[in-house]
Amino acid sequence: MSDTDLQPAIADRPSLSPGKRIADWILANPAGFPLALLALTCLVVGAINPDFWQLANLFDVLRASVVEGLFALGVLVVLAAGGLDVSFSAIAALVMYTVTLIVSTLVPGLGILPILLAGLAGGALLGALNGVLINLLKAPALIVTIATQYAFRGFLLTFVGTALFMNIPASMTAFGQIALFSQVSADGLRVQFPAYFLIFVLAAIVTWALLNHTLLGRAVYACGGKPEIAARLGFNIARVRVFVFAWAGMLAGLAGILHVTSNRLANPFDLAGTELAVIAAVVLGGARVTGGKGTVGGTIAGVLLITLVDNVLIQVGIPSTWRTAVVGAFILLAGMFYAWVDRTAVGR
Amino acid sequence: MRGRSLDIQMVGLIAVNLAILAAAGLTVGERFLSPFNLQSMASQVPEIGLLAMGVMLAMIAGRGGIDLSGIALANLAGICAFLILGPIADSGMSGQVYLLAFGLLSLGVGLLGGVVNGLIIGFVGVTSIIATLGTQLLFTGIAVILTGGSAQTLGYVPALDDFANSPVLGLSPSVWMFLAVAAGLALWLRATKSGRLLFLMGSNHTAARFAGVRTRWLLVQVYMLSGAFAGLAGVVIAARTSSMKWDYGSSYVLVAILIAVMAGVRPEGGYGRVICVVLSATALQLLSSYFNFLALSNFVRDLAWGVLLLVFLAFSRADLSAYWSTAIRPRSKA
Amino acid sequence: QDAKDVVTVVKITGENWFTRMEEGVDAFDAENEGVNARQVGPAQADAAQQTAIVQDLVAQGVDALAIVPMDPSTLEGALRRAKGQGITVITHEAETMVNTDIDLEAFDNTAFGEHLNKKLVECMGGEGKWTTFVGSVGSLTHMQWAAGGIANAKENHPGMELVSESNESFNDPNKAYEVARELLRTYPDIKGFQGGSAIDVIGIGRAVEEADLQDSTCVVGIGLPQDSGQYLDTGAIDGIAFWDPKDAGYVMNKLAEMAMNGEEVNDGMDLGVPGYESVSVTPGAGDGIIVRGQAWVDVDASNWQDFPF
Amino acid sequence: MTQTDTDAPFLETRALHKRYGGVHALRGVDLTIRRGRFYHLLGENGCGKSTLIKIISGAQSPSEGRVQIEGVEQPATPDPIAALAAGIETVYQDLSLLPNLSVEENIGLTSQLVASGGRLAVRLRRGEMRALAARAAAEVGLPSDPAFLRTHVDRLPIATRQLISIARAVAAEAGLVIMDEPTTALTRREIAHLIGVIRKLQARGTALLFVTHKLDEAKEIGGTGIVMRDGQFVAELDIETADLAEVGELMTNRRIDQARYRAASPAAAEVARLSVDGLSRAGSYRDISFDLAPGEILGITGLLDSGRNPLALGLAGLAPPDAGQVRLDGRTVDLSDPSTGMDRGIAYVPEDRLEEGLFLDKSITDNIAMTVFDRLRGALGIVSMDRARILAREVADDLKIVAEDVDAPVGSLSGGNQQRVLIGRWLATKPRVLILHGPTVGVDVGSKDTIFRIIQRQAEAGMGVIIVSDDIPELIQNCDRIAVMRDGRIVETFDGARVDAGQLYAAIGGILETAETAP
Ligand SMILES: Nc1ncnc2c1ncn2[C@@H]1O[C@H](COP(=O)(O)OP(=O)(O)OP(=O)(O)O)[C@@H](O)[C@H]1O
Ligand SMILES: Nc1ncnc2c1ncn2[C@@H]1O[C@H](COP(=O)(O)OP(=O)(O)OP(=O)(O)O)[C@@H](O)[C@H]1O
Ligand SMILES: [Mg+2]
Ligand SMILES: [Mg+2]
Repeated sequence: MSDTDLQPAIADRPSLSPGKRIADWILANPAGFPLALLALTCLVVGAINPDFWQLANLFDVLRASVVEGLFALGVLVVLAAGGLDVSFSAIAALVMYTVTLIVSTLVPGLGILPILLAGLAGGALLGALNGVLINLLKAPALIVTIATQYAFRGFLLTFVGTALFMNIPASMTAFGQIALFSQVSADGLRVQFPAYFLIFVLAAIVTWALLNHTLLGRAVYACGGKPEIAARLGFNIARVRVFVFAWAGMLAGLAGILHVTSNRLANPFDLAGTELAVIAAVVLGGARVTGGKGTVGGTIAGVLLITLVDNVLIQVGIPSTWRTAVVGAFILLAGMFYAWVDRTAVGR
Repeated sequence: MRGRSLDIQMVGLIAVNLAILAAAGLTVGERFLSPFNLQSMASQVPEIGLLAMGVMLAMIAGRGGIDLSGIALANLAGICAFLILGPIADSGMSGQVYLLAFGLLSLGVGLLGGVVNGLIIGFVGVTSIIATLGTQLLFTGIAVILTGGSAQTLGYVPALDDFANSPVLGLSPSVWMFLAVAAGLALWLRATKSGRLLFLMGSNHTAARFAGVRTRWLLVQVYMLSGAFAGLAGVVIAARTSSMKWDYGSSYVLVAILIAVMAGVRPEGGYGRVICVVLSATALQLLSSYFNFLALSNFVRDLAWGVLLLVFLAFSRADLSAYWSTAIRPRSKA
Repeated sequence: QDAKDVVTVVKITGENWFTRMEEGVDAFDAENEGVNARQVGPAQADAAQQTAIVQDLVAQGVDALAIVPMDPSTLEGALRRAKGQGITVITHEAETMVNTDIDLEAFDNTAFGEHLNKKLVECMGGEGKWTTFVGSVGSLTHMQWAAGGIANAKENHPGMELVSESNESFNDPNKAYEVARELLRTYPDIKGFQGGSAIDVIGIGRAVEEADLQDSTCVVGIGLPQDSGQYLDTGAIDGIAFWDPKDAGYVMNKLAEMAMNGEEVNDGMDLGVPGYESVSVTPGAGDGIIVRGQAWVDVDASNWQDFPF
Repeated sequence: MTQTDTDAPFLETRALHKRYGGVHALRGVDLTIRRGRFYHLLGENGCGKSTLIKIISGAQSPSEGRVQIEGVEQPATPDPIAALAAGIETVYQDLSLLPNLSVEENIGLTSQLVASGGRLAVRLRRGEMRALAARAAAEVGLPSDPAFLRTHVDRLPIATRQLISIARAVAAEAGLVIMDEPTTALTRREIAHLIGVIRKLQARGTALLFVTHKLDEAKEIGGTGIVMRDGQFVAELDIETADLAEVGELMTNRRIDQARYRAASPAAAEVARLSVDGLSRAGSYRDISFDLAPGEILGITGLLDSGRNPLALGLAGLAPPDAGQVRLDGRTVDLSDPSTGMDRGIAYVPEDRLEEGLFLDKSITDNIAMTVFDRLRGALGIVSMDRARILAREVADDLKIVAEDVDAPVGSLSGGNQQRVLIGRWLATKPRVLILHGPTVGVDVGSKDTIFRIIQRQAEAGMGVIIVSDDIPELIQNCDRIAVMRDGRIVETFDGARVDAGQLYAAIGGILETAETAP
């Protein structure tokens, strides 16, 4: 028996219809769809308003993607493992406000590194609590994280504080101001590319490496694909679950700290209500709420797309009142497109 | 069904309701139990109760079903009804006719939005959480575009205001309507073919399809009903606040889910009781009003809701395992 | 006789503005034996939650309500029932409210907008592109300030070119920042920003500072001194004006007490609080009256340190 | 693997018991496995074979008893890693593949997991995994090019998946490889190749434990046959010299030849009850034509990928055919949706009772009455649950379903009773054609008997019956005719009264022709 015997059975590619081929390609390249939409959006906007083509716009979109992007990376990992998290914004708010408050009242001179580490640790802890609760209650992650969202935010505003404050630690202000790149445009506008963007890049690389180059990463996908089989093959599902929520929490904590550094103020009401939009961005990037799918590249493309759409409406003269409807339409389109892909691709 | 008219969940919810009433009666005194306050609290239940019933239906249908678009659709429905009719002065209608027309229009928009959800979920096959997230933004967006973002003020329309606020036989008409809708829904679920098949579909979608259930149409029906409830909620909101705005009740998305889960609706599908949803909604209302009486901040209430939800989840798990071990043992080897 | 219950209901609990307002409420409470004054508010800036609180307070049978509505129209029904119950209703920042006994305005909103705009014009040297921010277009006072400003610029300063008016910040400094950046990008020669919501100037200031345009742009608006201080120092914000929420809270409660005691408020009356020494009284949208002070305070880099909030 | 004393058993189990709720699946099993030997676990559906395997491989823990590997007691809690580390590899009946991962990951992940002792926070050694996967794939006859190895498993056909699952076991160079019905989806050539692979493993000192229903295939491989019945071992014998009829008797505790249920013959009719003409579905089956007379029982069999399953689904309207037509009593049936066929009187009892058939947490009443709610409606379209209960009670009595309370959840019934509830649901619709897909999978002997009698009674009453099954004895016992499918076509049709099992196996193509020579 030779290899050729089985080839036709695996997939008779030449005879595929164009639809099937597109669907196949999308499945193999999850970032393809959001990237294509991204390119299309840029071209359309650029055609309407040639001013769109400037470095500053790129910087703006990238900068505005940092917090949402960190959230999205966490959501991706949770979705890949077959869960769902809507508590990350509450975790971020709780961590950023508490850490900033404690540091600025007790050790205002603290450097940025310990502050970032505190954010990571605090977030991871709260995230792990989500995971433990989900294991313990055997309840859907969505429901449990709705509950913890209420609990975290309620705790923050009841026991920690409600006041916005501007006198954040100097190291945080300074860190938010560091520019990787600074340029004065022809119009005399200084354009800065903030250094904290590198932290997002780093987080993306680490998440990518984790998902693709550790056993844990494979366990995450295994868990999202067929948890009972993964368990039978020796993956510790409960531990994977705690891990993914801890990871999402950790990235949320980090996002919170960066949010404060870049805004130069700590507001406990910030970030609330961003949950569903972040999930939408991750889904736009090719992850499925049914679990087991999704890539870092796709997720970043999804976040960039949503941020871009959010940011360019003014430039093409669409009234800002249209923003919500446009984003909603994008999400519906993406949902329908992926439903079609899943139905059409070979071997389903 | 026999044996389940009084289940643990229901007993628990009744107990919680009574406990809050008792605690409030003891600590803040008679004012809490005065007819006026009871009536006032009752009049706050319908809008969120209707939305929670929509969420419950989506959850019963199984496969992680959920409806996130409820409040967005309710606001859109009210806004559309108002924009079509115009202020009462311009419409030249009598109060009652205006109320009826407003109600029908709002209901119609709700139904339409629900059908859109149903088609996207049932026929295009988009996961309900993504589909209703998309339509939530879309409905909200349309409402913003239609109104330019500003509130639409109805002004004082006595018929509409009475609908939400003037007690008839102890409760305002909107509460009676809510109870009637709840009873109708309970009847639909328990005693009609579609309703009973819905529970079966939620329990095992594949088996339902294999047994010839038209699962797609059933899904359309579910989201259509949910949309209709949103439309009715739109009327109640308009009547209660004399105005409509695109972002009214932004907290309702999660509160509706909270109510459904506290009512023991199983998020994995196949189980849920209307009476429990009503009781769960009243429990949250009682707690919320009680906290307002105590002048506790709303943050404490949020914290309490979150913890309460976790407690209910823990409670339902414990209850379930107990059910299995006691239900099986006595009967084996009869 | 029992002390009278007066409850102040604010848009959202915990924000600095309303925390400052609570100081006024507490001060009034401390000074007046016959009144039990306290402040409550929803956890989220959500009209539905505010309505629920008001409804519960009405049912509870408090003696007077002093309300800063999220969205005045949403509260009409609940407040009409409050009045039906014999509850005294005072509102703030809600000139169009029908079901209120007294609406308190710190000043004439159009005049305040004009005032802000005058500062802006002065800073800009009377010409250049400028724009307005509002918390949301549904926010009545913000729109009035913008309108007052626009009217001033149109009538008196032909060199002022208004672009992309009424940008919404949704009371989020970060959103204000993003919108401001985008405006700087779209209109590189924009010179002036008039803020509406109290946090608008913070976001705009940050955008201006990052673009290194502190010296060539002008940012004025409503804001709180401590929040805006660091940007006032760098010149990213050129000036703010505000009315002290503490005084407003105090005066609302005072008006409530007067109304409950059947005392009348007359044109030119002195309410004993700075800025409200000679209030104007005009008929309101319903049966009630509108009471206005001249309570705005101008703050810039030189004096922001004088304010503790 | 170190070559230890070959006489010391590699694996021993002592007095294993397993209970699932009220089901006593294993009742004291003592198993001994030595290196380099072949074992065949033989027994009827539901006798506990898979359960035993799951316990040995650490996927489940026994209710009582213990498992020792090379003298070492295995942990009492389920611990797949410990079993894998001890050298036990399992190819499960459901293949245990992770659909959203690639071929190389499915083959190579577990060995890295074992190497790390279950710790997850370690680097994935991709190169190593790829090399291992390529080697193992080549060994079982799969392509080993990177493009194939990177394909996600859910996009491959079932036969390929089965080989991947076997490749995983081969890759591990285990002390014991367990294969639970490993050849159901394979063609004869693939099986021949597989047997070659197995012999190589044996030469390395690996023991193999097969679970199979194909006695002839077991005979061809050789080794020790272990016969199970009702959760117990009833005999151990040398499979090569064993008499297959005797083995069958041991398995079922009955003489097989007395068991033909079919006594009546179909009624003569002008118009066929069901007439299938040129039915095709791309990639599944082609050009299927047959007539079914009223009262006739037609069997359809074939290998897993022969097209029998899609055909069954196609007739039920669950996977609509692309071409051809089906007439019921002379009128064309629309098969685009299950409900349309159902309305015309086609009933389909699915193969997978738990996934596709029953609503386990719902009452017996709901499970039975759901197809006929229309008939139970009274005023205002209200469904009368009292009438539903009466109906359920009648069906339960008629089909001898042991249930005191028709309001009890179906999940509380034993497998045989559950299957009868499912059949009862469809009989309640009074269908003209009843399609039974694997009607007795996982059903014990007593229940089988009851179900066969029900089937015969329906046929005698004039219903057309189609049984789609891979259980050869069941077909011979019940059918007038048996159609055999291969590569999507009906290749041969036998007379049920005359055919013997050997002929059928040969036609199916699942075993080697030489097996025919068995007595
Ligand atoms: N998870 C479970 N819960 C309840 N009962 C179970 C479970 N798994 C197996 N059983 C029951 O245990 C018995 C033995 O099942 P097992 O799967 O071991 O049979 P088998 O011999 O492998 O059958 P087959 O030849 O059909 O694969 C059956 O009656 C089955 O219904
Ligand atoms: N999960 C369960 N809940 C309640 N009763 C159960 C459950 N599982 C099994 N039983 C009862 O335990 C008894 C023993 O189960 P078992 O599978 O051995 O049935 P059985 O007597 O062989 O029946 P059958 O011949 O129909 O398979 C059954 O009568 C069944 O009603
Ligand atoms: Mg088995
Ligand atoms: Mg049995």
